[in-house]
Amino acid sequence: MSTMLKYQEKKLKIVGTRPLRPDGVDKVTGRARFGADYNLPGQLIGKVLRSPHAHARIKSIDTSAALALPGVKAVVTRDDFAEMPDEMAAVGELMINFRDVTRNMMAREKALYDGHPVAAVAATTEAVAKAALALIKVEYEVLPHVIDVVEAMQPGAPLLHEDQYTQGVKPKPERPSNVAKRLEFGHGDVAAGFKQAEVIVEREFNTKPVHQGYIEPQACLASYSADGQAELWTSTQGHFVFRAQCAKVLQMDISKIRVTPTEIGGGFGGKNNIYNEALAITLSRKAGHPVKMVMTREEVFRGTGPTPGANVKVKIGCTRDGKITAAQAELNFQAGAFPGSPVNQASMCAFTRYDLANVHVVGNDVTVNRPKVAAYRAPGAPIAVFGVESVIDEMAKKLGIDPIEFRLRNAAKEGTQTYYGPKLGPIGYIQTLEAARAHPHYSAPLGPNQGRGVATGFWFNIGNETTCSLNLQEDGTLTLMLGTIDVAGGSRASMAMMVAEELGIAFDRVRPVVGDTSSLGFNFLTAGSRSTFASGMASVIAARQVIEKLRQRVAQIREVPLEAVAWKDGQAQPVDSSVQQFSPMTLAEIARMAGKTGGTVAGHAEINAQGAGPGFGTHIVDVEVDKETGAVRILRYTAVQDVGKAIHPAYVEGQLQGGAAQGIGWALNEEYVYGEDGVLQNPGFLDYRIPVASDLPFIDTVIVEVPNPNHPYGVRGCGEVPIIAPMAAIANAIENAIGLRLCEQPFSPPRVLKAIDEAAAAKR
Amino acid sequence: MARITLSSSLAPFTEGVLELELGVANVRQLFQTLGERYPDLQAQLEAGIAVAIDGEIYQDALLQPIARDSEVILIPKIAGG
Amino acid sequence: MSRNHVSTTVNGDQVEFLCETGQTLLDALRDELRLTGTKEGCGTGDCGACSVMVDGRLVCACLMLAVEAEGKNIQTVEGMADGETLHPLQRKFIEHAALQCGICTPGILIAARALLERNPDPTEEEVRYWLAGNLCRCTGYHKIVDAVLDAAREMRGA
Amino acid sequence: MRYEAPKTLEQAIALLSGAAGQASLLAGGTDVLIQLRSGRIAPQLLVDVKAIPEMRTIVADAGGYRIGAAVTCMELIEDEAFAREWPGIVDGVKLIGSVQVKGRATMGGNLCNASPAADSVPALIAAGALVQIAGPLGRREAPVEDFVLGPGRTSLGNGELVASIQLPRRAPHSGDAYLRFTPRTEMDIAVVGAAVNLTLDGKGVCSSARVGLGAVAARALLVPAAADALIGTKVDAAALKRLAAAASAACRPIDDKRGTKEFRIKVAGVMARRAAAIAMQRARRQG
Repeated sequence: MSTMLKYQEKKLKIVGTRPLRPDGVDKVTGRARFGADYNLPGQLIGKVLRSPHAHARIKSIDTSAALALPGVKAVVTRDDFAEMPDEMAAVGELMINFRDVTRNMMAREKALYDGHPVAAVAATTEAVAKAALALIKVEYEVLPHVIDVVEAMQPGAPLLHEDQYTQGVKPKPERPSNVAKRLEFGHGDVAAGFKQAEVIVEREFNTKPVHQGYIEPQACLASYSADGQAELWTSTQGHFVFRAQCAKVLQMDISKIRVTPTEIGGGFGGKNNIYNEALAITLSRKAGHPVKMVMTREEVFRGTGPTPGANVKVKIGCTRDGKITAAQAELNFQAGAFPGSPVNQASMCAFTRYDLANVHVVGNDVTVNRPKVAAYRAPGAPIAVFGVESVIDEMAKKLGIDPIEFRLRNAAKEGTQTYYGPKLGPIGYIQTLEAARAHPHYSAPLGPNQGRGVATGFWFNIGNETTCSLNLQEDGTLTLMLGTIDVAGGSRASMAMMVAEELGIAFDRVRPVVGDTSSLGFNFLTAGSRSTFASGMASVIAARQVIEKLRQRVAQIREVPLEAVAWKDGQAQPVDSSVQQFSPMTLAEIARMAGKTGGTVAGHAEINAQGAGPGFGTHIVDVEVDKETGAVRILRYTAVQDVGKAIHPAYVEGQLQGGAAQGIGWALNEEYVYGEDGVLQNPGFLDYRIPVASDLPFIDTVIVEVPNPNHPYGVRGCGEVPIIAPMAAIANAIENAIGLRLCEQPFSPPRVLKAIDEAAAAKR
Repeated sequence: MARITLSSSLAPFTEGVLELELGVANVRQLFQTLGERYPDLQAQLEAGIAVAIDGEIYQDALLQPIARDSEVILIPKIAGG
Repeated sequence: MSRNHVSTTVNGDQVEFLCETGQTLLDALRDELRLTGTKEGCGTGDCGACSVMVDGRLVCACLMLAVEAEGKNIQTVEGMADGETLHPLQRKFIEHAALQCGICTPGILIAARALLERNPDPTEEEVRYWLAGNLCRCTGYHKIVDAVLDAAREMRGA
Repeated sequence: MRYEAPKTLEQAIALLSGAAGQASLLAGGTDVLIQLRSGRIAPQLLVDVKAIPEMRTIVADAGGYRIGAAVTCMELIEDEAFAREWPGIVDGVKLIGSVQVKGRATMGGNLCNASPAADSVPALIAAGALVQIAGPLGRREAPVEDFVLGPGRTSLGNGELVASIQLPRRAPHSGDAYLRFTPRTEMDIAVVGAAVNLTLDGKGVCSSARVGLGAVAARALLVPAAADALIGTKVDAAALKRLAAAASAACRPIDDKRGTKEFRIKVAGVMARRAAAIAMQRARRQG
């Protein structure tokens, strides 16, 4: 049964303050243990052999020489994993095609991208394991490959999956296609809308894949016992989901796998799915020893999911007085080697900042010879919004209307009918636009070759399955056992703050810990900006259960009716002077007597949290363009966002700043560079250029709080919105600086300089 | 009868039908009825459909009640990063 | 493979270990000495997560061979706090929320301390350029720079 | 793989020339370790030269500066007297990776790695630096611009190594500068690099100049035509324009993941012009 806990406004003591995170000291002293920091006696080192080809049939794999090498204890290939049916299957709340999952973790008939695993070994040392990989003989039949999404959609393009027919097209196509799925969203009549339009702007955009760029490479340690039990330590955004995926592909009982999540060194969506985990368990089973597998940075880039590159077409029609009459988009997304790009979410995010009568969005999910894409912070949304917000900006300029004013005239608000489904509830989009317009940044003077850009973003935010336990200890302190991973944001602190607020006790009385998969029921991933919303709701429910039990216990101990007992400021006390009076009992006093009066007190929540509140953000950026080199420098940045309620404002600011910085990297320099041979040329931090400290200014933040009615503290979630607007905001700023509209991401110096030179040539 | 609206992305699976009225008491009954009426839609319903009941979005909430006069909208499920 | 015997000083302690010539100082710290506070983010000197001090020089432990540590004086994040007392930088990083996932934090703390030892009063720009060799993907660096500048202020007694 | 750390040049040369299989020289190791890890090299012998005093010292005398090939970038940057005399070389050395990398990396290694994009090389070329080579047959000297033959290839013979780099004394009223272009502010490989070293006469006219370019051909280039654009002028706007044109004209770049041909050709001129302006200021200030 789904759970929704309504917002109640009340005076807050702890929520909204800035206590120190419980994981802080361990992280500054080197004591915090991440994926690669776990070891077991007798452990072996596992390594993966990866395809050097973008597309090749695997004719044979000969592992005999590798197995003969002293120190090699096990080798696995496609033959060690069961074939899975071609159907969507549930793992927790994810519907996944396990036929694809098994093939992505270990190639079967074909290698589908440079870096696709084809074999794995476990050996006594890393050196031996590497030597063994070199001894595995793989016979490939190299096939023509395709990595460009537009080329992949053409008839006659090399096919990744000969049996893939475009879904969502009626009647079923006769020929197979790289277009795995076509979907359409919309309402109203766009043709009529464009007829009403007095001004129309139409543009085409292209983006490259970018990687989540977490600094900690995937790392796991697996130990399989002969009795069929497996233990796994891994760096994950969802240990329950990893357990479910491993159980499915290894055909094991879920209860026979115990997953302990390590501290996670960044995920951003990239650690939502298994890569080496099932290989490590299988190697451990065959070798009879624990197996540790840590990816190299090169493997992370070649073998784990980037976000899609895409081709995006946007057309918007408008009246002279700035009312949008029609909006249309086509989103062609790279899925990588297997279907499942976030094009559906991108389609829904494309225009959902505006109140539009006529909308039509077409999305295509296209397989290409690249790594299977993974989620990345607001999956898909930044790509669609780059196109839409660029066109919105150009429209505002054409009409001579201030870009924020233009957005306000068309802004979505409570009651706005979305083109993908429901009407929007109470939201804070307009408030973010007004806060941005009022910010001193928006009116600050600019120098030559400098420009200012604005763009906005929307993300749904989600709830989903969540469990937790809150145990009262003998001395009156509490342990909060959480099932959602604290991926970095500081959610452990936020949960403890909400519990302390409910109980009216100090923050440091509550110790939050993340439990392993055997200590709680299923929890969905920390993804979709759900953790503080859903796990927070669960924590509040558990706290309220504890309070109820405490009231009952005190009523029994003090021999007064339950109605006479109120819980205030961390103690049980008479409701008021009208009820039977009794001497108050503090948490510590009750806890001391608990054992002798019926046993200890605990609260539990097993919920499927519903009622997530959408989040909106408005970003302002100033850039300076070096017209002789095409270099773009970020001078000033301000991120405004409605988060519903900032439980811990410092950690919310951190999310806004980190998301904006990732968006800046995406806009300026990050891209996957492939050669003609379909081989990735920049699988490292030297040539895959994420922003360094000297590339960025301070990132100013403005937190807007329009409470989500469906959360006890009004939380919406905040992690994903801040990465959506930067690409468009920077494109708009560059346009304002040099009068050129850039439609190809990244806006790297060679691209910017080329645009400048071509414009100059055109003038002549 | 509750008013049911399907996201336009589901049109290919319902012969284009996007609006209908059904007497269903909860989400499970809704999915069952729709699946029987439109076999192509079955896979989609399983592959992850969320419902908005009177404006609130529910994911994986099969037992969520649907009132006689409820407005129900089927949309694709949302995950995230 | 013949292994090299190395005796060196880590965080003030005399230690010895055996290593293959190809092993890096990072491998030795993490795998031989079990000092896992120093992290590996790239193995090519591009991320700074493995920053340590060797004879007073800030270096990437992934770009130095373990055999080269013979007779050297090495400092890692494990030696940064004085018993129960955190180094001002460590304290300021927590207070300013300058860490999120924490994987880059040990390297950044070591690098920041090296900066403040040379330059007790750095400008924002000096901090940003000095820390350019330490990648952080979570924070956008804002709170990291704040924390370093505030720690410098406190250490100067200003 | 065997590891040796000889105490003298002679021992090092003996080890290198006497090695059975492949032998690699280890100074800062910031390139060698990456090549080892990736399997690009697999030597049986690793000769660490950091224990050889001559290779670890900076000597200033009447003849100029002699920089030991194993002196780290940070040590060189911290030598204030050297930085005053050869600021353009320090410009380049400062750009060799992060502080962490510069704590290990050496100018000798930057030269011997023979990357076309090596940040210290264009300024060394502009400075007229000589590579001092020691080997089984004794010692020899070579101008930096002739030492590197192509990507990863130098004129070092079997058993030879670079002992040090010799810089002349700086002439009065002269200055040098190096600028490079990279997409990020730090942590990048030069897409284009340009160094200018020029000398002014009493009237502020450029009496001699040398221009070096990096990352625009298979190896760093000495560009006399670019220098000629400055000599005899007051390094005014017109001269700088001719310099830029000459620098661009000398480029023979490739398209790669770091930049396009067109971009490199155009930006080489821009970097040369901007470097010359800085060198000019430094020359005026320098007595």
